Amino acid sequence: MIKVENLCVNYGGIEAVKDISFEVPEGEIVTLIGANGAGKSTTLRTITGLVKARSGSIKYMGEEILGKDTVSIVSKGITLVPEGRRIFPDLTVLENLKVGAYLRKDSLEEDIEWVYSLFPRLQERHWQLGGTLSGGEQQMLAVGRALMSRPKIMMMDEPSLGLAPLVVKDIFDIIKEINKRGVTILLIEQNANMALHTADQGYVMETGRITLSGTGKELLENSAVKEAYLGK
Amino acid sequence: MSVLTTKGATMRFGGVVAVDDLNIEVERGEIVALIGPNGAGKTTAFNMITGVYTPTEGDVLFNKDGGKDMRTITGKRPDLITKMGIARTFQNIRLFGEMTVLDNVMIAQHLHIKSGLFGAVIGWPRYYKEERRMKDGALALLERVGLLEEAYELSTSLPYGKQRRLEIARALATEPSLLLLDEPAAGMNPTETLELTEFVRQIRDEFDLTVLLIEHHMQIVMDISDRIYVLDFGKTIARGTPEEIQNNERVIEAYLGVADVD
Amino acid sequence: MSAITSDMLLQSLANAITLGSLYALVAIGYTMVYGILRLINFAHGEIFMMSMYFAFYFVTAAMLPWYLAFLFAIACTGILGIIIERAAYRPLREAPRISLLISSIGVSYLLQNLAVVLFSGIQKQFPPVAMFQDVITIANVRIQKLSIYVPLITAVLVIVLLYLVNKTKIGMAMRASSKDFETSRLMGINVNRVIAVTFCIGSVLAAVGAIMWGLKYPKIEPYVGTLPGLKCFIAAVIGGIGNIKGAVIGALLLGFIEIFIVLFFPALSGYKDAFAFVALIVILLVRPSGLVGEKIANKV
Amino acid sequence: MKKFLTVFLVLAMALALLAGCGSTGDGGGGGEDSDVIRIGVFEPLTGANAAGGEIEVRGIELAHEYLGDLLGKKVELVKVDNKSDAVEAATAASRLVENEKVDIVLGSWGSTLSIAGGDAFKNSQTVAIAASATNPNVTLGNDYYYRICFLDPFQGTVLANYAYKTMGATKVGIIYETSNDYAVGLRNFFKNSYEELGGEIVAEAMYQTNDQDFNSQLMTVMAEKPDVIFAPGNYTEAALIMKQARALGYDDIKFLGGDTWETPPLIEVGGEAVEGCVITTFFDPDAPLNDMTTTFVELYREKYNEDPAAFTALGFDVYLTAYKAIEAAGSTDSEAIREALKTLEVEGCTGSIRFDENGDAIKDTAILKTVQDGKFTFLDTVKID
Amino acid sequence: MSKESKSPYLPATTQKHKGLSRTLSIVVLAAFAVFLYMANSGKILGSYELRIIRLCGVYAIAALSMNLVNGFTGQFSLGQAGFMAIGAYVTSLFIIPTAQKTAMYYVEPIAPWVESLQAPFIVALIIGGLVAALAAFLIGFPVLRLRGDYLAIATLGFSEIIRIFITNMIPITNGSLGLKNIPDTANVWWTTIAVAIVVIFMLRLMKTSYGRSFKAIRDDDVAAEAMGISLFRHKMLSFVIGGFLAGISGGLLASVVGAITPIYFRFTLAYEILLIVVLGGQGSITGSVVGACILTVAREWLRFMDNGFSIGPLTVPPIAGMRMLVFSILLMIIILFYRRGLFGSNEFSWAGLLRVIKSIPQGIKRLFTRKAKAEGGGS
Repeated sequence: MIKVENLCVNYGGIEAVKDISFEVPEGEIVTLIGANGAGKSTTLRTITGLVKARSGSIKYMGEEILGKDTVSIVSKGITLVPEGRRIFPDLTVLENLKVGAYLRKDSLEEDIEWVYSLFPRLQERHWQLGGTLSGGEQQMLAVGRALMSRPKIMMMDEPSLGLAPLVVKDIFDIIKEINKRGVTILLIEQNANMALHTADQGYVMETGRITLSGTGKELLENSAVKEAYLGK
Repeated sequence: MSVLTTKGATMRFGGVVAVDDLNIEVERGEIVALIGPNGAGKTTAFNMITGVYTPTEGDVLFNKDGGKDMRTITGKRPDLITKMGIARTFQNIRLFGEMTVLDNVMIAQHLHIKSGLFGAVIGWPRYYKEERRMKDGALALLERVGLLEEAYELSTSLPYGKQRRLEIARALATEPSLLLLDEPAAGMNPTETLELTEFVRQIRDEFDLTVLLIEHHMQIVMDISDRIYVLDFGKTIARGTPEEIQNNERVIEAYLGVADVD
Repeated sequence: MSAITSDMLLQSLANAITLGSLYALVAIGYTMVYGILRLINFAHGEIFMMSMYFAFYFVTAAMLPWYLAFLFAIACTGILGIIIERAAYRPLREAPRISLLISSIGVSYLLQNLAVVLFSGIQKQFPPVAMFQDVITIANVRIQKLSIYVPLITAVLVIVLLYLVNKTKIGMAMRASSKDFETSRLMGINVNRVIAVTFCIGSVLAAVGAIMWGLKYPKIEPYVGTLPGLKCFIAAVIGGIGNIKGAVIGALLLGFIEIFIVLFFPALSGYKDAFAFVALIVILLVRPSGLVGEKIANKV
Repeated sequence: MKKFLTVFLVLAMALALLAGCGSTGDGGGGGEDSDVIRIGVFEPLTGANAAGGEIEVRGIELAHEYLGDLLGKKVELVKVDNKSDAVEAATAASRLVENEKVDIVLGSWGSTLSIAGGDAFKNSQTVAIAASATNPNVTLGNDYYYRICFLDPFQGTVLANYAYKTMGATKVGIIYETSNDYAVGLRNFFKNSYEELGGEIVAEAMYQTNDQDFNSQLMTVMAEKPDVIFAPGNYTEAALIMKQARALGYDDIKFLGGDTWETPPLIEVGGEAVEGCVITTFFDPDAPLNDMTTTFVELYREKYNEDPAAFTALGFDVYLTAYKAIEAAGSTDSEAIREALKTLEVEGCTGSIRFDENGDAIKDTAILKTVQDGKFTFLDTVKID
Repeated sequence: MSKESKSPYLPATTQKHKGLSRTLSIVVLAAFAVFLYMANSGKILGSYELRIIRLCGVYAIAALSMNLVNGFTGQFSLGQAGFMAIGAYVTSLFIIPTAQKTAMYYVEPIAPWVESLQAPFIVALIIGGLVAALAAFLIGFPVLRLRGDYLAIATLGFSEIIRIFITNMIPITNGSLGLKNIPDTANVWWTTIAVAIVVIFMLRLMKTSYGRSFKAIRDDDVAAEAMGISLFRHKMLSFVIGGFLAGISGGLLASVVGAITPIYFRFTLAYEILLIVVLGGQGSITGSVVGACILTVAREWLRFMDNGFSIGPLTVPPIAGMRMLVFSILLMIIILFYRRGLFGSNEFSWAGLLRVIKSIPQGIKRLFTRKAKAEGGGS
């Protein structure tokens, strides 16, 4: 679905992404794992057009999207749940969901119902300002907001960040659930364990390069990964 | 022989309790790690210690040489705390971008300067001496961290790993007795990471330091630390030696992720 | 000095409300632009000035009836706002905020000089409209009809604006963009367009304010916008810049301060403007986010 | 884009430089022996005082067109904008005498600007004649600065006399513009004369240039029940003051003002509210003092299709005075002009003009005018001994 | 330019060029001094040109004062006009002869203590600067806690308050009538030497530990504070020195112009100084000086535009204000497209100049090739 080839990105004066290539097949969950500052976020941000690439190519269903502006990329069915959730604190929960469907003109009822069914907590709190939610609820809202645009592919930047273990588990369950509904998922995570358990396919990023790749299982078994990211 | 003690230090932002009843004690010469998932309040704890935040409740006590006679530094200005002997680095490297590597280090020596501004501008002999000493000191430090060749380059033109090292060199230039390192290994590749572990240990011995560090990189943490505190949601959920922590159920659950999902 | 009679107080009250409402219209424009771009638009006073000239020429040169002329003037000002945003602020979107501030100062300078060339420095009289100029007397207080219309129009516009911002899709986009450009883009919001719309609305409000201003104080010259611009900006900051209700409260407060200081302390009337600035600085120091503004969280 | 812009700018600057050289080259040939006489016009054409400057320049231009050649030479006007700004004024004055090498300077509106330019004229020994700068400091200690208008002390006395003697007012309230040197001065001279005569200033209020709301000032002054309000300042603010007074219901209070009020915008802005206000002035198109007045008014009406303002008349006269002085001197030499000015008597459209040893015009008569039916109407002539 | 000539880590080329650069600088400066000497004695330039040179100096100092606070310390202050006003008034009151002062204050009598003030120009100038510095010190206490645009408007507010006070304190300042007959002491020598001293002071300052601290605060105040730099103390130092320099430039201005009124010191004056700083480059000392010269000269030079002009076939009729319009358009172009100004945060160097000159023909060539490409390709 997404095919990244020889992507190079300079960001903040540093060569953040150095000639990486990877692929996200339709209907799968793919994860990029790696330490802070390895260039994972930059990669996602480049796909959505928030960051300009220096060279390379990003094809979405065969179409080159590198260099296109964010709004037109998003309108093609790509969505990003950004790092730190970045929900709109001054908008209510419901408004946050509606903003997610900003580009759509049709009725939102059905999708709101779906999101509420995935995250019943959001329905309870639909009138609250986004800023008053707890971290986990904000993450749910961020995911729900992303779903409102009816994406074909959802990219997630560290969804487990700062969340209690139980909540993390919930989130990953829901990611799988969403995936079953036909949404392709590209996930980046520091929580390698969780991510690799969930993912069909995984890539390991280190200082701007992809150093390892394989299925989730393969990587979990890999001794280098174990040592570096699982702490053992 | 405690260098740093926090007594029930708590930090609230609005309704959120970022750090709840933090009680840590760092002995002289130790390397202590503060770990925990992102958002657990580790950096907030650093900010309370260095004066960026004033704790909502509780106290931070410090003694440069370690000992019973601890003085409170709660709510003191960051620059004064630095003068007392606590230096830090930042999670998201904060170098002075439009200055050279050498200048970055020399700035950190400004707190030792005794000449006034006009003496400095006019070039009193005393200032000359001070400037010379600052410069020699800075160059020596740069040599020590292996950045001497880049001394006249723009600090932000350095690669990531070197920027981290420069930040440490800059912190050392304030002549601290306690060094706080906020994720020193972030963004480093495995080789650099390995070097870093060794480096931190060396500077501890060489500069007679006590080190408190935040790190995600478990390998480093387990390798380097004498003791570890684990934070989760602002609360201290565990403390102990690396072995103790590695085998602590709560820590495994909270920090290392839910290890076995299926 | 003799005592201040209750008639004088009432009369001053009426004057203060009118002046405050005038300030409010312009102050809201400042606040909206600040809310979304975090930019103090130093050129706002000059947009105000330009709209007075637009109204003037639509009445005198195009010979339109006043209501049409005013409508066209408001429309032209809105377009001017969009043009200024496009030309002077959009190229600096990724630049440090101080660059934007400098650019707005440059635009202000440019518009003044442009007005001198286009309209000459000679003062012009703002075309009077009879229905606003009549005076009515209520309980010994003499009020120009305009003084009744101004608070009403201000109130209506504020309500419309609050509705627009809080209940409509574009309003939602504005509120979203004001917090986070990047995430808003991820939602598919065309942030540039939202900013343009905000500028347009801000300029339209400045135009309405300018026309009311012109009807009350019928003098037009290229520097006519500087002082109202500065005052209304102060009003917006006092109320809490970025907040529509705050701008209204700040503007009314400033109107009251100005009218009543001169009334109670005529000897200090020479220092009148200093009071406005003192109020500004006191507010900045005591409550940096203004009377009703939100708290701005600290860095690190 | 940026490269393109850079090169474009460089080219544009180069072209402009050529154009700039060209235009100064044309005018560079002034001086004693040239075949043109260059008269510098030192006025604010932009900035806060642009309106005043433009009104005066109209008179100067009219006189320039009307009078034609001088001493058999063409007369050229060299206008330099002093931007209503003291620093620019000093530079502009310097430019006029140094670079443009004008033979004589006219202007400026606004005493502050004249004062700022004064040094340059003094140092280069170029005669300058102000049309309307009424502040005593303009000519004080400057042998090369002359002026054809009367001074603020004179005007203040005239107004005080009129208020006390003719109007029978014993209580006067004053509302004046503190940031305007002219208004501050006039208020002072008025106050002194009026209190000397035995009147009482019952209340005073102040405002700043560009203020728009005067309700509080009016109310505090009116609370003391004055017979007359004296309100020296710019015409725009004055019109608003009167307007707001009427709106407040003070329908009977009379307003007194100085010469600056006499401009069409006062009536345009003030409308009915300014009816009946009394001002001092030196010119009235409907009460010709001499043939020159008639000529001037005809010329002006022909060109602009409206009645001239008093300052336009002064602009006309200042050119006329310069013209006559050069004619009498027979040369453009400064000292000769100064010699001529000692004895010169010019019959201008604002009356006859002579100069005292300070360089101030000797005027003992002022015209009082009022506004009637939307027009400035002649009221009285006042002579002070 | 670097202080460390012996350092083995400097690129070799820099060291080689250094001697040459220095010689070149000395030669040019000496030539300039000779030129000024001859000019000052009236041999080359008229008083008009001299006045412009003097104004360049005045504005250069004002711009340096603003650059110190805004460009080097990163504190966006717009209060320069107020400090200049204080400097101008204090200096003037000390140097205007007593008799002339008495005559000038005809609205309200002059306060006796003001009347008796007398001092030589240099002393008066320094007192003016010190009083302005004192004002900066007092203002700094409350406002330096603010940051960014809030600081900008608070300082602008204080500058207006200063002006309003000057307008209303008639026995001291003569109110709106202003002061005149200010002795014309600040000739080309005075102003140029003043600029030279201020430039040397600034260049030295920026190389000292204090200068580095200012820049550190600009680059990252949080990190600076963590390195033991007292933010308040250093911001205050910078602000007070800035106030002092603004006061000096105000005092010089008063002497150059000869007459001052409060109106001149409106906040728009601060805008104009800001534009100089932006043109020269925020954080560039030589940039401010060059910027001041360019702006002052350009404003005069563009005067021909007011009288109508023609460029090729295009004829523009005389319109008052045309020059200021063109001027402000040029400024806008710089603000938008050359955000870092002429020098960025670098200082003038011969090598830099050489590079620029070398790049011009290339730029022109590229311009045409680009044009050709654009015509051909159409993209």
